[in-house]
Amino acid sequence: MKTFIDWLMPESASTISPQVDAITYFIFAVSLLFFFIIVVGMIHFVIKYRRQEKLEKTSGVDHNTALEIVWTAIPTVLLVVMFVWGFRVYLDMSIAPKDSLEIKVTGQKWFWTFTYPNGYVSPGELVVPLNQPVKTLISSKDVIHSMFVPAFRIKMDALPNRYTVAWFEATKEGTFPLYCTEYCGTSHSKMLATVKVLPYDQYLKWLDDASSSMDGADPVALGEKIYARNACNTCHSIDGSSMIGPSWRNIWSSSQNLSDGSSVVVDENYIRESILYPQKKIRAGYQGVMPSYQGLLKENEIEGVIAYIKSLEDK
Amino acid sequence: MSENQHTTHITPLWIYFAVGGALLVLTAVTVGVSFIDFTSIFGVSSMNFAVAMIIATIKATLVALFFMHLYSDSKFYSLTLLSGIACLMIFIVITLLDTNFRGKIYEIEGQPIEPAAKIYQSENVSDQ
Amino acid sequence: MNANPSTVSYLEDKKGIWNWLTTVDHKKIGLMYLVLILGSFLVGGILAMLVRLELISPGEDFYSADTYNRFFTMHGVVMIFLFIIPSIPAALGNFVLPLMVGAKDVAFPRLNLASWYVYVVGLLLAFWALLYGGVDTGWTFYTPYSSEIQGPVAMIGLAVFILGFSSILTGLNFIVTIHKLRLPGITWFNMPLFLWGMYATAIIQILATPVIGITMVLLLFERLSGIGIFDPSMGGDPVLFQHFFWFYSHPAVYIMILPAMAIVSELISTFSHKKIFGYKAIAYSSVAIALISFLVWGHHMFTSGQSRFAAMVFSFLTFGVAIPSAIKVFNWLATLYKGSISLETPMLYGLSFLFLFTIGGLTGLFLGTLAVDVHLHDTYFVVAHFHYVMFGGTVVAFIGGLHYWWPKMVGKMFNETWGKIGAVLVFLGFNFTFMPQFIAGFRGMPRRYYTYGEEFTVYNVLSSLGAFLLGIAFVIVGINLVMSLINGKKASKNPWKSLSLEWETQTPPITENFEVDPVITHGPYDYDKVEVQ
Amino acid sequence: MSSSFHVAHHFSDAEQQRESAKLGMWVFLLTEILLFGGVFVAYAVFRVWYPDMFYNAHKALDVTMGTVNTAVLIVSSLTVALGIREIQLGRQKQCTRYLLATIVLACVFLVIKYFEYAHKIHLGQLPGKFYTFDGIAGTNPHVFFSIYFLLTGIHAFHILIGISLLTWVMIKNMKGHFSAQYFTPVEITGLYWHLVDLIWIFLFPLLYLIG
Repeated sequence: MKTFIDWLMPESASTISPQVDAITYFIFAVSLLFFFIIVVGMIHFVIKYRRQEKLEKTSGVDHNTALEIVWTAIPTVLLVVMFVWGFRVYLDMSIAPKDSLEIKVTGQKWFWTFTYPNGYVSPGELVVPLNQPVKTLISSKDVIHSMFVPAFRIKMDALPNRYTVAWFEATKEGTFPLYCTEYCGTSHSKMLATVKVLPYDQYLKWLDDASSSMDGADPVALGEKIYARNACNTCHSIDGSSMIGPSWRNIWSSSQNLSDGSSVVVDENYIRESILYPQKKIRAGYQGVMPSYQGLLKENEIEGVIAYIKSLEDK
Repeated sequence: MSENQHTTHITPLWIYFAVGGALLVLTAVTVGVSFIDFTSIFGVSSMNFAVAMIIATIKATLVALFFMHLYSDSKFYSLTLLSGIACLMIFIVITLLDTNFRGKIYEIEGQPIEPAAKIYQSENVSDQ
Repeated sequence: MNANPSTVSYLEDKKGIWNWLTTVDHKKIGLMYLVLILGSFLVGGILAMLVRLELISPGEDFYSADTYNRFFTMHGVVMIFLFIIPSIPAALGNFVLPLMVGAKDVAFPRLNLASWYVYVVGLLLAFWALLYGGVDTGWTFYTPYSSEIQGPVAMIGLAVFILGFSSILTGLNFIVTIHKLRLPGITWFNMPLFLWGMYATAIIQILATPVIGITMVLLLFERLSGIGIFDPSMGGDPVLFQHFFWFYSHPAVYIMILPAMAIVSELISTFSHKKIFGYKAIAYSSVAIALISFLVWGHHMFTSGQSRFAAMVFSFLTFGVAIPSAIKVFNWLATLYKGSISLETPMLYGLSFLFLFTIGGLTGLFLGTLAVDVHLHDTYFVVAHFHYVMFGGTVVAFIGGLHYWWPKMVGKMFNETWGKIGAVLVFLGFNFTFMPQFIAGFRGMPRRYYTYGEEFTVYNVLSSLGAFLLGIAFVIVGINLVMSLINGKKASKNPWKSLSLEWETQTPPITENFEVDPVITHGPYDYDKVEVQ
Repeated sequence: MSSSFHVAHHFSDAEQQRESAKLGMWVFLLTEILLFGGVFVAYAVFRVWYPDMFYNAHKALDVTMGTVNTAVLIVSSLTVALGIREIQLGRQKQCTRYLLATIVLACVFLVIKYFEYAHKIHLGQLPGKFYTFDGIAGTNPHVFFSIYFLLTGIHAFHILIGISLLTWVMIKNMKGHFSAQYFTPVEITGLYWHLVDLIWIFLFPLLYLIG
C-alpha cells in the first residue's frame, strides 16, 4: 500500500512532501475502508434480499439508534483527526524559517520570471540551493496566475495587487516542473518553468556567471538567447508564420501598417518602444496582449534583440 | 389546513402613529448622535458604528413588527426574515475573517503592492 | 366541454402549441422544462466531447488553444447553469411535487410559467453568446481576467443573472407549496423524502441565488464602467470576487446534489420494497446540509491568497458538511437490509448513484484537508472529484428519476432490457472516463490545460476513450426513451408497486391530478403494513 | 383573479390563498435582502481596509438631504401601512388616498435623490474611472463612490419598482377589485415597500453617518 502511494504521488523532493504524503496515505486508507464497507454491503444486500416472485410485506425495521450513533461518531472522529493533522502540516507549510533565501517570483501573461536578491532576473528557470529553505514572494503583473511545483507539494496564487508567500526546502537534486494552475488565458498551458536544485557551491557558481554573463557577448547571439529565454517564442515566430504576435522574419526597415490605420517603419526606436510599451503601436490584425518588459530586460539585452531581428533577413 | 390564521388581525390606529413617530424620533437621534465622537469618549474602537447600528436595528424591528404585521402573524414569517438576515451575517463575518486577517503570518502578505491605485500614478497612466 | 374531464389525461386535455405555451399546469411546464434541459445537456455533452477530443494527445492537433479554452468554458457554463441546476427541481420536481403533496397545482402556477419563460430568455442569451464566439474565462469568471478581455462576458453574465431568477421562482414556488398545499393527512414526517430534499434545495435556491445575481451585476459594472472594486490596479481585490462567486457556487453544488439524494431515497425504498431506514435522520440531514452549505465556500480558495486563519475555519466547517452526507449514504445502505430488491432500470441508476457518490464524497475529504488540498487544488483530481459528485451523483439520479417517473409522465413504458444496457454502459463509461483523472491529478496535472506533459498521456487517452463510450451510452438511453414514446407499451397505474401518493393518480394523470382529494391512510414507505397488488 | 372574491382553483379556501401569497412574498423579500447584502459585504470589506478614506469621503455626502429622505421614506411607510388598514376595514376611498400619498412621497424621495446625484456628477465624484474629484484625502476614494452609487442606485431602482406596483394596486383598488375579504395584492405591495424602507434605514447611517 505504501509503495502505491509513492507511485501515485509525484517524487517527493522537499521537506514537506513526506508529511503531505503521510496524510494522503491515511485519508486514502480510510476512504478505501469506507468504500469497501459500502460497496460490499450493497452487493451483499442486493444478492441476499433479491425479490422473489411474490411481492409480500417486508420487515418494518426503520431505525436502530445504537447503529446510527456508531456510524455518526466514527466518521466524526476520523474527520477531526484529518482536520487537525491537515492543519498542523498546513501551518508548517505556511510559516517559513527566518533565514530562508528570498526570491521574488513574478507571473506574467504566459511566463515566469525569478528575481534573485542580487537583482539578477532569471526568466523561466528557478535555480535553488539544496537543503536550504527558500521563501518565494509571489506576485503577478496582470491576471491571477498560480505557482505549482508538484515535487515540492506547494502551490500559491500570484495576485496582481499583493505578494503571497510560499516556502520550501529542496531535499533532492535535479530539475522539477513548475506549472501555472490558475487559468490565465490563451497560453495558460504553456506557462511552464523548471526548478533546478543544485548543491550550494554549484548554485553560487551558477548565480555569479549567470548574472555577469550577459555583458560582452555578441549581440546577435545574446538576442537569440533572449528570444528563447524570455518566452518571445511563445508569441513571435522567426520563420515568417504569424502566431499570437507578428513574425520577426523580414520585418527590419520594412513599412508595417498598424491597427489604428497608420503605418510605421520597423527600426530601433519602434522595436525598443514595442518592448517597453507594447500597447502604443499594435500591428494591424493582432491583439494588444503583449506584456511590457520594462525592468526585465537590461539595456544590452534590448540591443541584442534588435540585432537579432536585424539578422533575420532572407539574404 | 396547516398553520393558517383564522381571522385577519387589524392593528389599532394609535399603534401606527406611535411607531411612525418613534421612527422619526430615532432618525433625529441617530443623526444627532453621529456628531458626537463616542470612540474618543469611551475609548471603545468603532463605538460610533455600533451605536448607529443599534439604532438602525431598533428602527428596523419596529417597522418589521408593526408595519409588516410580524407581531400579529404566525411566527414562521419572523423565522424566514431572521434566517435571511442570519445568512447575510454569515456572509459578512466570514468574508471579514479573510480580508481582515490577511497579514497575520506575513505582514508583507497583508500590504498591497501599490497602496494607491494605478489610476493615481499619473506619470505612466497615460502610456499604459 | 369534451368528454368527462376527470378521465382525460393532461396530455390530451388542451392540445396545440399555443395551449402548451400558455399552460399553467405544473405537469406541462415540467415537460417543457425537460425538453429544454435535455437540449442543453446535449449541447454540453458535445462540448465535453470536443474537449476530450483535443486532450487525446499531448500536442496541439485538432484546434487552437483559444478555441479549446472557449469549449471548456462553455461546457462548464451550459452544463451548470442551463442543465444541472434546473434539471431535477424544474423538470422532475415541477411534475412530481404537487402530486406527492396531493395538490392540484403548485402554489403560484402563473409564476411557474413565468420561471419557464425567464429560463428560455436565459437559454437564448447563453446560446447567442455561444454562437457569438463564447467566452474563455472558465465558468468561474475570475477577475481581473474576465473584466479585461474582449468577448461576450457581459452577455453570459446577464444570462446567468436571468437564469438565477428562474431558479429563485422555482424554489419560492416549492417552499410555499410544501408549506401551504399539503393534504390534511400529510404531515411533515409522513410525506415522501423527495419533498424534504426539494424543500432543502429550495432554501438554498432562495438564500444563495441572489448573491450570484449581485456578483454578475458587479461584474457587468466592472466591465462596462470599471467601478474598480475587483480591479487590482484601482485598489480593488480579485479575491473579493472569488468570495462573492463561491458564496453562491458552493451552495449551488448542494442545489445540484440534494435533489439527487431526494430521488435516490425514493428509488431505493421503492425498489427494495422496504420502509426507508432512518426517515428523520435523512430528512434532518437534508436540511442540515442546506444550512451548513453556507459556511464552507472558502475551501475553493485555500491557495488563492486567502488568510491562513480563514482557511483553517473553512476547512473545519467543510468537515462538518461531510457528516450528513455520510449519514444519508449509510441510511440508504441500511434500507436495502431485509428488503425485496428488484433490479429494474431506475434501481440500477440508484445503486450506481450510491457507488459513484461514495467515491465522490470520499475524494472530497482529500480536498477538504488543508495540507493535501494545497497539492491537489486546480489539478485533474478536482475535475474528477466534482464530476463524480455532479455527474455520478446528480446526472445518474436524474436519469434514474426520469426512468422512474417516465410511465407516469407519458403513459408509456420504456424497453426494460435496453434501459438496463444503457444504465450499465453509463456506469462503465463514466468510471472509465474519470477514474484515470484521479491519478493524473495526484501526479500533478493542472486543470484547464490544452497541452500537457508526456507523463500524463496514458491517463488522458484512457479518459478520452471513456468519454466516447459515455457518449454512446447516452445515445442508447436517449433512443430507448424516444422509442418508448413511439411504440412503448401502455404503462399501468403503478408499474413499480410504490406506495407513494403520485402513483395513485391515473397514468398519465388528469389535469386536476386527483378526481377527488385522496384520503391518506398510509405513509409513503409503509411497505411493512400495506400489501401492494 | 377574475372577480374579487374568486378563490383560485387549486386553493381549498381564501385563507390558504392569502397565507400562501404572504409566505411567497416573505420568501421573495429574503432574496431582496441578500441581493443588497452582496453590496453591504463589499462595503464592510472596503471600510475595514480604508477606514480613514471612508471617513473623509462620507463628508462629501449631504446629511440634511439624507435625513429628509429618511423621513420621507418613513412617512411613506406609515401611509402605506394605514392604507392597508383602511382596506382591511373595507374603506376603499381612504385606502386609495393613502396609496396616492405613498406614491407622491416616493416621487419626492426620487427627486431629492436626483439632486444629490446631479451634485455629485457635477463635482466628478463618480465611481471608478470617471472619478475626477481630488478634494478627498485617503487611498482610492473612488471605491467609496462606487459602493455609494451601487447601493443607492439599486435602492432607487427598487423604489421605481415600488412606485409602479403601488400605482397598479391603486388603479385596481379604484376599480373596486379589493374589499375587506380580498386585499392580498395591497398587503403584498405594502410588504415590498416596507422592505425598501427597511434597507434605506440601514443604508442611511452606513453611508451618511460614518463616525
